[in-house]
Amino acid sequence: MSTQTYEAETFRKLQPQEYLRKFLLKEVRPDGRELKQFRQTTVNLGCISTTNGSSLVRIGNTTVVCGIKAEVSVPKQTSTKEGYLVPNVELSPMCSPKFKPGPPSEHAQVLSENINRLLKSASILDLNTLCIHEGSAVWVLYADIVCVNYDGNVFDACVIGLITALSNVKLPKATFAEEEGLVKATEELLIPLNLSRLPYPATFSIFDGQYLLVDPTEVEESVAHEVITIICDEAGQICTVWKVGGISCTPKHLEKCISIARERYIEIAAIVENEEKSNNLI
Amino acid sequence: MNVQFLFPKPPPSIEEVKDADGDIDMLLKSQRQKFETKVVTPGEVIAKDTQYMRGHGTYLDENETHLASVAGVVERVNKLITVRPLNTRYTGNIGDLVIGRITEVSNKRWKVDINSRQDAVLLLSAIHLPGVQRRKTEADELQMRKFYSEGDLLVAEIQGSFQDGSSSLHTRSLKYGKLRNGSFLIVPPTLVQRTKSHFHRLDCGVDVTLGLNGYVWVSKPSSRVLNEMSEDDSEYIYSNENEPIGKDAREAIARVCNCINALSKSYMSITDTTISYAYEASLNFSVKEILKLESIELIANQTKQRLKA
Amino acid sequence: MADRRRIQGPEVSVAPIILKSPNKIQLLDENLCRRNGRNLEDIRSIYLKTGLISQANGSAFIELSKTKIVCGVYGPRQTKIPAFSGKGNLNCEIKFAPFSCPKRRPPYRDSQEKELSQLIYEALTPSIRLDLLPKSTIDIYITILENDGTASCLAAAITCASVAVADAGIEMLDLVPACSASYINGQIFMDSDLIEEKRESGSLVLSYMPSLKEITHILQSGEVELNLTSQAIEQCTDSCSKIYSIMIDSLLLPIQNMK
Amino acid sequence: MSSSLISPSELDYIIRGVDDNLRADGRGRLDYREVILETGLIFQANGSARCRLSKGTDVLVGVKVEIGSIEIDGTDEEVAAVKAKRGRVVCNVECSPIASQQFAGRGADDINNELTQLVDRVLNGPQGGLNLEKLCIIPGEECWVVYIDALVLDYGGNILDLIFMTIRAALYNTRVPKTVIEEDKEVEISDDVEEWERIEGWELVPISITLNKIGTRHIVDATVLEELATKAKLSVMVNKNGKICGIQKIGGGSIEHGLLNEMMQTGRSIGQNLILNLDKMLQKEDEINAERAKNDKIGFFAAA
Amino acid sequence: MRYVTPGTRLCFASEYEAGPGTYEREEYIYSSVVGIVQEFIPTVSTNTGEEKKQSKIITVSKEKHQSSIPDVGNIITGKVIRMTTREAVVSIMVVGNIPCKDDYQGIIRSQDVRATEKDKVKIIESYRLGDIVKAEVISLGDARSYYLSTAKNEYGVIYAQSVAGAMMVPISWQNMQCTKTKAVELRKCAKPEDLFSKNQ
Repeated sequence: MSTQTYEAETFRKLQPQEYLRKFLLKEVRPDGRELKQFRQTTVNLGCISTTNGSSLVRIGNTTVVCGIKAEVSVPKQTSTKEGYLVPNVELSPMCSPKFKPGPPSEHAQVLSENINRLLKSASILDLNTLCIHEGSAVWVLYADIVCVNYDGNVFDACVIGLITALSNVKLPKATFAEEEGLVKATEELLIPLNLSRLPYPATFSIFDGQYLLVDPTEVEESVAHEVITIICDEAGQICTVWKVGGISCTPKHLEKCISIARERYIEIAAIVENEEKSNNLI
Repeated sequence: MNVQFLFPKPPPSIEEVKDADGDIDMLLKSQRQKFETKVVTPGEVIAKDTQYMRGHGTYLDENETHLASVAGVVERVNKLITVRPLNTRYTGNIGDLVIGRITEVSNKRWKVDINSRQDAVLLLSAIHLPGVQRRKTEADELQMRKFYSEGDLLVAEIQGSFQDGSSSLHTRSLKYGKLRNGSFLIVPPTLVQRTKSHFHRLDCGVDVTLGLNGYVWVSKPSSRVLNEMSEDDSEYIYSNENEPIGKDAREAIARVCNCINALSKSYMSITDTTISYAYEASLNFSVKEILKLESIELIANQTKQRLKA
Repeated sequence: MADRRRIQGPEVSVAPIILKSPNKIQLLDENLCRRNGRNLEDIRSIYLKTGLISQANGSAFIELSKTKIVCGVYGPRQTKIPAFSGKGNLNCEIKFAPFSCPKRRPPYRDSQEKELSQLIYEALTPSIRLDLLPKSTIDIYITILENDGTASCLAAAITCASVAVADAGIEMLDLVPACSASYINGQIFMDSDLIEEKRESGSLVLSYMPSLKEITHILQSGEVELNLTSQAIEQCTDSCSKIYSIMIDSLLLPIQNMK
Repeated sequence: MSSSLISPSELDYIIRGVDDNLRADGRGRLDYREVILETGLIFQANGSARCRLSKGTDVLVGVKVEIGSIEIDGTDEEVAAVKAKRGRVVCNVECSPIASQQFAGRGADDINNELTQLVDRVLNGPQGGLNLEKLCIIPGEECWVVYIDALVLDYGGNILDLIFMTIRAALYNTRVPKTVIEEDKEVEISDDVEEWERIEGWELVPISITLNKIGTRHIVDATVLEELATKAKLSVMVNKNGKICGIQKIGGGSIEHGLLNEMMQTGRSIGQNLILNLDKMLQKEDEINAERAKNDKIGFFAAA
Repeated sequence: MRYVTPGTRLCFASEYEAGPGTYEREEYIYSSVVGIVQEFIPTVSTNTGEEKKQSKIITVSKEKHQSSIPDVGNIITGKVIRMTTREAVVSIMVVGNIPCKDDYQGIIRSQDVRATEKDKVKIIESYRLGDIVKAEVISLGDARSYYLSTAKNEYGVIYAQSVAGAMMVPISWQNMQCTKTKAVELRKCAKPEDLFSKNQ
């Protein structure tokens, strides 16, 4: 560790904006990536045996674990066949110095809410398929997403984690014993969920109103205020577009984002498929 | 390592308070008047005479009658009537000798717990600085923990009081300063009387410092005679090192401590005389036996008798 | 009262009753071999890796077959405690991920987590040179991703946290490996898993500084004869020494590979 | 009050005193203070006791026995089958803010949780002594729930030992009503106080002996100042038969391997002795209580 | 090269003196960090010219640096985050050359701004919010803040923005000029040194 790296570190700490600007002038990012390059992404399915479905997603250093547990409850009176799908994101103080212990921070609330909205608006899972016995018993899927390392673009990691964990879910065969009012289930987990579509996201930051940074790291996120997220599905259709913070972005940027997001979809789908294949082999 | 279990003893009922000589005194209210110490409860009439002046712990009703506002002992100095509370936090008076514990080091001052309603303040300018008479410097300001640090015990004099009622202390004498070589006790502040000196050397070779705030320090006498001008000595007064204490000395300190506790439990005033009497009375017991309730009672009774004699 | 900060599910939900195949679980076979092929005194194989959390000053990940624990260490950083202290302050918090146990855990901190945090704090404090860190706080955050035996989880969390503290470059007296044992029918099962733990009559968790031969924590429950306790303590200290070498490797291998 | 501060010279005095086997109050390393004991002082409870150390800690324990439902854990049938036949013990320890300034506000939260968990763990397992199966009324449905609430009223060191002592005394004092199960599974509780019984197994309720490591040695029954000088505490829970019912290190600091064994031995022998004395006292207390019941009692805290 | 972890016994205490990264317990010296063992003989020149035999010092140089914490005598760099008439509050971001993971709080009291004419110092004429300041730690201070001093030539503001939002350059030890509007503002400047030159 030479003195020079220290000085660069010092500079980065004191003048983060200037620091990033100097890199971008040379069309390169502080971690050596090109502007439109995603970090290496890996998905690990079924890694937690206490769940009905689980997934570990890493995008560069960013790591999230999503575990889905199925429990039984009574359906709402208004929709007697509908089950529940409850996603929650936990940003513990372990994953970044930014977070403090206690109830979910605003940031975590925003992530949970956005994911919940995505699930509903894109109707990924028909909640009627979670019915065990109409009017008496339905499945509740608790999808808890725990962030282990927060190095930017956690939203992408959370969505990929949730979607892949959902596709990994296996439910037991359950019957409702009417006289006892209990649900009894088999020991083996067999029944997968029937997901209507598998959307995957891509997130971008805009720095200084001109640089489009794909898959921003934590350092980049902290200085670039405009964030655009595009979620598309296997047909290349756009499920959601979010733009948060900053002032505005040009249509040109948006177009570019959409085309990159489509490419990204193919990339993730391939990674997931590979993982599923190797999982099935075991 | 036997553990002793006891049953609680019921309190002596008023009708049965035994005098030292074994007679039963009927302490009816009318008879109580005869006693010099008069114990009152809040709201009790102290005096109906309007010639008296109203002091602490009393108030006047619309009939100009003096009533007690606290539970305690009535005291009268000429025309001033006060009630000294039986159990209270200490209220600082200028010139009082107190023992305190540092609770906080802040800008140019220490906060000191003196069993009072508020922590007292010890200003950096009010301590004896190491070296020959000198002014405090900025260097002193930055290293205040070299003198006193959180938790340290010290003996000091009350110099004055602030608007909010808290006291300011000073240790500008070699008598005052950090406490070492001994053991710390807390007794009700009302049991410690104001006397000419609060530093006592008992016959058994133990030093007792009685803070008027009810904090008491029992220690082995220092072997070092301090000299105001000596550079070494002024460093020494802020040292945290104990001198070696032999087993005998330790036992004597423990015995004195236990005697003071016995006195405070029996609600007897704590002076060098009572401590000496109690000490002598305690010699029939081993040190740890003085912790027992029955021995405490015996020691207290013997001390009472000697005081009367 | 509904917590608006989380997405709420239904008010009540329960795990379904699982119809089990009736065969009884045999803890030991005729060769005194356990279900997973271990002997009584064997511990599970350990995977331990440092530096998983790039955001933290130090971090570690431990895996004991199914048990998975991550730990991040932050600090020394400025303490939030208002009083001055010439010594550093250590803060431990352990959290079970909601999906980590057979039964779903609530997302907020429960009293078991508070107690475990306290135990880990007590186990690690003796090993950290807090006197060198005035006015500072070290925060240790631990997340249990999967729990396969609570006593062994506690032990693994201590081990993991100790490595993470060393990984943060914080000065320590020694690493603190920890190990657990279960008392089942008068026998000592080292490092028991969840199924064994449910059948135990008592358990022991011990953390130990092997170089200094000092015990930093001990927690035993169950009614046990004194000599069986002594025997279990011996076995645990032995296992701790084994874990110790794994801890050293996990810290040194990345450096040696780098050079 | 600066109750958690101690000066370096006081520390040194205490450590050297422990070394010399002569503590600040004249006690040896393994001397206990006198304990003042009282039972049956809360009439609303099924059992109660209060213990005080001669100048310091004061603990009041109330035991209440109520009918509750048996909780079923669906994940492991074998374990659930055992649990279905058992009653429950629920413990709670609370350090009252009147005991010490450090318990004011939220200051007692941590210590309350720690003590509650510790006491609960010891009394709820098989080592707790109480025969939980006898507390079962209808298997799988209803059982007696024993609520043990300990309140620390004054703090002069060594809380844990005193809590366990008081709990044992309170459980001795506890009587559980008789129940009759009627045909329609309704539970009838007998009103005849004479028929009420002690909880089976109270004799085996463990007590704790806390050993404080000061310097290189250890002491029992530490005072507040001695606790501040303590590097590590080891609590050893012991029952009448001399079996170890729990060991826990409390506080920062470590214990040498050799010392640990020594401390466990000491804890066990002192503990057995303590139980013996405590039981003698409890039996005497029964006689006194019977006597007392004839007179009206006034002044709950009057006795000195 | 010998790599060690905390708790590794290095040598007898009689052979060496325990240096940084090590500690002494009973008759041994142990490592207290993860790192490489090094030893050296300190070169001490005694002014009396006596040949003093120095014992060898054993150290373990940290392989991974602990997040730095300020100590008395350290040079720190930080940002002014709050000001009163008596002091400027600085968020300490870098200690020596090592950035802190989390910022510490320090204060520069008015008497510590400069070495001369201390009574005439006005905080507002020395620092402004957002200035990057280089200073020395002079005391661990109170419960909240470290005490800092800029009473030396090389300490003071090293980077500041003008009212117009542009960068400013120092023109004397107490003046800085805006690069855009050429307006002059008051600052206690650090004697310029090429701090960031390597990156520019």
